[in-house]
Amino acid sequence: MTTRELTYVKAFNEGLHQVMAADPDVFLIGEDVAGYGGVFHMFDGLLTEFGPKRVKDTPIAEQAIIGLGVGAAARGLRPVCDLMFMDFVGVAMDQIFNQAAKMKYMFGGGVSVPLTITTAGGGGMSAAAQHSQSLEAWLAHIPGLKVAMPASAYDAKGLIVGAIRDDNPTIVVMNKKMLGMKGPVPEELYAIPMGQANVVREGSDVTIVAIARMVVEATKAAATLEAEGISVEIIDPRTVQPLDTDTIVTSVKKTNRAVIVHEAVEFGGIGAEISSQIQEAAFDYLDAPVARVAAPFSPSPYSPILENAYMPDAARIAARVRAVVGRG
Amino acid sequence: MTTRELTYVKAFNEGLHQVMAADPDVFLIGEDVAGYGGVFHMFDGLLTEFGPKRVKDTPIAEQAIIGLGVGAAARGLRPVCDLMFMDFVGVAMDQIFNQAAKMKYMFGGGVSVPLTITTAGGGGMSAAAQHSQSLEAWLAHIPGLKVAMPASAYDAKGLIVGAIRDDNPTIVVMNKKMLGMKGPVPEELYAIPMGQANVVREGSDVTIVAIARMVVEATKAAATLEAEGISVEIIDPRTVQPLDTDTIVTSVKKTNRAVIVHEAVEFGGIGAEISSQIQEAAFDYLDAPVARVAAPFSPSPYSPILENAYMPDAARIAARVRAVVGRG
Amino acid sequence: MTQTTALGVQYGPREGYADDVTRELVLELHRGMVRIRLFEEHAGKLVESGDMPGFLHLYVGEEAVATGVMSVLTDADQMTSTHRGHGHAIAKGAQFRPMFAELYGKTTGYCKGRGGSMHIGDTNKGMLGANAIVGGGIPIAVGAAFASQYRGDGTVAASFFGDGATNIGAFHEAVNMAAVWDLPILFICENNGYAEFTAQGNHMKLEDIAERAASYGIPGVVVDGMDVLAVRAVAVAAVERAKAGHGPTLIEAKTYRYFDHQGIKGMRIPYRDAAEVEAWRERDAIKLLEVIGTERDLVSAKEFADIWSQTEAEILEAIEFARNSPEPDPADILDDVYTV
Amino acid sequence: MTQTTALGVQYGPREGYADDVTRELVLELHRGMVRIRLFEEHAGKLVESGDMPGFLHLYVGEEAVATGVMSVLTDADQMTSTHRGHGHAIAKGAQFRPMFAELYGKTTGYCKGRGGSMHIGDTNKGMLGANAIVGGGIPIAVGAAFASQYRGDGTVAASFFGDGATNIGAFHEAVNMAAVWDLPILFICENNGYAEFTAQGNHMKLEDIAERAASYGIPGVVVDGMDVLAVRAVAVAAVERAKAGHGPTLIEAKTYRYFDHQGIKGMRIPYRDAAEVEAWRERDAIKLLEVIGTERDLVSAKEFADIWSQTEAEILEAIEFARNSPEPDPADILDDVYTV
Ligand SMILES: Cc1ncc(C[n+]2csc(CCOP(=O)(O)OP(=O)(O)O)c2C)c(N)n1
Ligand SMILES: Cc1ncc(C[n+]2csc(CCOP(=O)(O)OP(=O)(O)O)c2C)c(N)n1
Ligand SMILES: [Mg+2]
Ligand SMILES: [Mg+2]
Repeated sequence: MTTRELTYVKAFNEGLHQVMAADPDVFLIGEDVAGYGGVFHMFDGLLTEFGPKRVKDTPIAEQAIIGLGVGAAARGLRPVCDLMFMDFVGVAMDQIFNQAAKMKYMFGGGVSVPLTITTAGGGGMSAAAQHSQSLEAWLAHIPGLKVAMPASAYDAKGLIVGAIRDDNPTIVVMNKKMLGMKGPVPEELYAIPMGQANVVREGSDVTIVAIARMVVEATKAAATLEAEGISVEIIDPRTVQPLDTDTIVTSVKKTNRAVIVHEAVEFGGIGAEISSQIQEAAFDYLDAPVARVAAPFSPSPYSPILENAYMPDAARIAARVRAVVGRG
Repeated sequence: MTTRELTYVKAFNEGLHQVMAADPDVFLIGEDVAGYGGVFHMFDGLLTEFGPKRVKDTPIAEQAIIGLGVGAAARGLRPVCDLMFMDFVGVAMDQIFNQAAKMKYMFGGGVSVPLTITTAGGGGMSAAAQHSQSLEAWLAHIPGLKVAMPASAYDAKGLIVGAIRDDNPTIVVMNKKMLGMKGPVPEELYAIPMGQANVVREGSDVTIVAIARMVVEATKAAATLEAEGISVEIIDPRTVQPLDTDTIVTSVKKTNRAVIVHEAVEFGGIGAEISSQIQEAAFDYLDAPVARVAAPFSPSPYSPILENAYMPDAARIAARVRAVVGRG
Repeated sequence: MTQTTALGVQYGPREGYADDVTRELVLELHRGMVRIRLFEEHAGKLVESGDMPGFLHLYVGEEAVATGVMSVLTDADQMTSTHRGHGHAIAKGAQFRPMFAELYGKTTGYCKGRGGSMHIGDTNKGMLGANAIVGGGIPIAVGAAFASQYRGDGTVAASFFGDGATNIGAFHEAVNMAAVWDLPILFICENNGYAEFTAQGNHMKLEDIAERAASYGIPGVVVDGMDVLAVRAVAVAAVERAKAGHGPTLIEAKTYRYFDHQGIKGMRIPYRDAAEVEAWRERDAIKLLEVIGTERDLVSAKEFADIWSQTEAEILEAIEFARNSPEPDPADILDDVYTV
Repeated sequence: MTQTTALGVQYGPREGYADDVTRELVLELHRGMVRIRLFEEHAGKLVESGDMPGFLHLYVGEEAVATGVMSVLTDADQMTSTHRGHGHAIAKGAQFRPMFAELYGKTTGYCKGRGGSMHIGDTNKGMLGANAIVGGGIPIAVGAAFASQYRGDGTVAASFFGDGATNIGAFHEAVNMAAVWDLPILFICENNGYAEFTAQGNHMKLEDIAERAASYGIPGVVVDGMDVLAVRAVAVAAVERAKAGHGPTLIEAKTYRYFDHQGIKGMRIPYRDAAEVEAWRERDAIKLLEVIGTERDLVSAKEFADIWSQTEAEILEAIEFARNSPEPDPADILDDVYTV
């Protein structure tokens, strides 16, 4: 495999190009995904390469966008339906959770819905309360759906391909602030299957389970902590549904301490589920309570100063890890 | 106070009658809430008593129903907007989480949104995957919103009154299977404020935190367990947002064991948040991992046999408590 | 002999009307409608007697709509339905045994007991299912039509929904998208005058919902939903248009449900006049077709009667089958959530 | 002298046109439009230079719509806006200082720095805010109109949205509900021909969005959105109708945004012709009003020029105010989430 550095968004884009080239049943619809290539460049070049039959701009109609994907998927195509901002799940939620996710089950298994939804989540751009959210906890609570959250260029490519090839409805949440981040990406087509966590970094004193861009912040924190003599293991679940509990629990049984980090508000976030599963499965191994680092219980603020205080970062993560380790 | 036995739905209905009589700014809209009194009798008699200006049937248009409530509430009225089945939150989600819940914050506090949303959740009626859900975990994850889940006739009245009088957007989730259950209800108007848990039953060996109808099942389980010598304390949070963590943690610090029970699927349910908070706040007091009893990770089945196996009940709760206590 | 009903609608064979109707067509449409009528009446009674679980939204009175439209579709054409879905399923080719078995929640049911009345469907017959969310099926049908266009396989899609459903956002979004892309789809509004217990006049300001088609730049057609031949005729034209690549048609069929919104007589508040119900029953679609068939000497009264009795017998047999079918095993509760 | 533009639209004073226009009105409308124009141009530059954070959707080119409609509303009348909300806010009476302060994210801003461009609003002036969800504000405005009717206080509501927004479900549901209840509301579609980068012809099959009014049984009106007097005239009629209890009006104002969807020149792919932009700029609403004002001898060129320069000065002062205002304190981060 030839590997070179690509940005997160380019890697995603390349995965989409390759999987569309390989499978004529894959098509893409969404607002401004064709002529404009998506407001985040996620879909650059696809219209040119695959033409207007397979790459289509839609009206602003998210219920119809997702619903169209459900119907086309039930007929055996592999639609990719873009939702632009994750904050827009609210206008399409019924089609996501009552239709896409439940169709197979309600029909007693008689149909599969190999639909992929793409979207962009996360904060850090002063985009305020309706354009900065991380709502993965909602999606992970929906039986029938899978939820991928790439945290590197490598994963952005592998997870979009894995999602499209998965026979279930899957949502891939790209992180807006990571779009330009570079990382090594093989040229060839490859898929990362849903449900396989990534051990980003090995360590022995504490396990950090970090979601999406928080993997980057956790990695920074780990470097600082290493200098202080604290050895951090970082697990990126990659998909929050299914969740690779085994990998997480194995790690915590080794380190005896866990800190979970995500951008979403803490209350009811995916960290709560991960924390619960850790203490259910590794109670006797824990030297300290499982800790969470996440946003406070408020909408996302516009002011950069407030937003900086709102979003978890390396410093907050490191501080929490110190507290957890100090306790052990 | 004169107290008599009323059904859960009658108690709710009486609360609505009284609060509407007391406050001319309260009005009610929803599908078939006027002429028909709501498909669950929740709104019986309101049209007759308050007339068509204050009690209105709407088109099938949940986004408009909630949105109308947001706008009217921002102008100082106290709308009650009915969503019929909790499963329909998906079609109105944007108005709930991006508009109602965030408006005050986004405008820097300049406006209050004293909107009340009523709905009916829960299973047990063979109503299948799109009419049986418990989605409180989604709602509790929304900063700006409050979420009440009455588990008795007394609370049904007190919480609808408390919700309407609360100056924030609040959703009151009635449980469909409890509609006909009776309990003592004072004749007078009273309000239960959001965020005050109810210690349903005191005990010393284990704390069960039960949501909505699971309070009834937990109470049955507690009776069985008492005969076996296990003393159960039951906490009903009443509102899952805000969550009365203090009352829960105080109880667990006393009993040293906790089991959380809800109807929703376990993964990402509100039980995860409660479990996390307990172990964060009472780690050193726990003699066993905090346990959860909830639905498996699938949509709600239609077949009564499958649905019985799907929903937590007294027997499953008792079995889990025995396991937790046996461990301590 | 032509009669005029209380509602002022011509009833009976009309001059120059459906001149090309054949004996075979009359028999097929009649059997189709009778199958729905009797299925629904039995199902309704079984739920009301407590023999069967669930909620049932019965289609009795509206049989001509599903039957007329579906008579021009093939198994490869896809269809989405509503909470009131049994009639659509039967018209699309669903069989009595797995239908009843599903309502009984048995493993032999179309959804293995997982779906029930509100999710019933036979994917092999091109049914993307009943749907318990008002408007929920409409975008899905658009997706099926998209697949037809994408594959160029000459199939079409049809989506059924009520008058009430045309007020919900999903309807608007889906019809507009199908129109923009000229998708091969029929949008069939079954206007029975009520959304649950709310009369049309209280949920919209229009008389003819077909007028909404103008918002999407597509044709809208009003048809007498009690006249299966008329319904069939508009469906034929709409399918032709769809196959020719000219896009969707919005068909409004004026019809009526004889029973309550849910069940046969769950009506606890009189939200419509008995006289109104009677007037519609007088225009019964099955009776009308029998008049046409006999007056034109295409089908004898005896033959019609035989269809009723044969269908009745089939149904009783299917109910027995369903009753005797095995219950699902709770051990399999997590099956069918994901494709693995 | 009457000219005809490249688009074939009469430009300049017309026979029998707006005969009753007064000097005061021209001055008011002119100042209103200039306030928006200059605010937007400055704000756009401040963001593009990196001095100010956030995304800005600028209203330049569309000033006549907000200004014309708002000129007939009072502070008690409520309004909802869109992602492109500065113009609506200013037209409704918002002041430059707290506007700029909000864009700078300062405590002196309308939202104390919590909302920013996409949520800006002054609740004291009857603004229920900008809204970053397409269509999100429309049902909310219906709620405000409901409150007007409920209280019988003689106020009305207005909701602004784009051509693209009329394809989303919330639009459909909200307009239908307002129609059914005869609520006192103006629905104003600012048809600038594009939803982001998608031309109208690719997102709907209609030319005139006002036709969608027929789906709800309400009047639909097309108006030249570059002519503030014409906009004002249709708004006057719609407000009269609303106050008389006759319900909503759908107004489609044909207009154009001079800048990119977001920012001034973020356009990375040419989705529209330079000639198209030029043709619309030739019909500029502010220039048109200046022609009318001077040719009728109502306002002198000097007076118009003074409005520009006074406004410019006000804006520079407001920017300074905003820059020097205090940043929010992260310690207060949980404030304003709940009313306690
Ligand atoms: C989104 C949503 N809202 C409300 C309901 C409850 N509901 C079920 S059927 C119905 C009425 C539907 O009316 P119509 O579309 O005219 O169909 P009909 O029942 O008359 O066949 C309603 C309101 C629902 N199932 N889904
Ligand atoms: C529900 C939703 N979908 C998509 C978007 C992204 N978006 C923001 S503005 C816009 C285009 C809006 O077009 P139009 O309504 O014509 O308004 P204009 O920008 O032309 O003023 C889109 C798609 C959004 N904010 N909300
Ligand atoms: Mg109906
Ligand atoms: Mg536009």
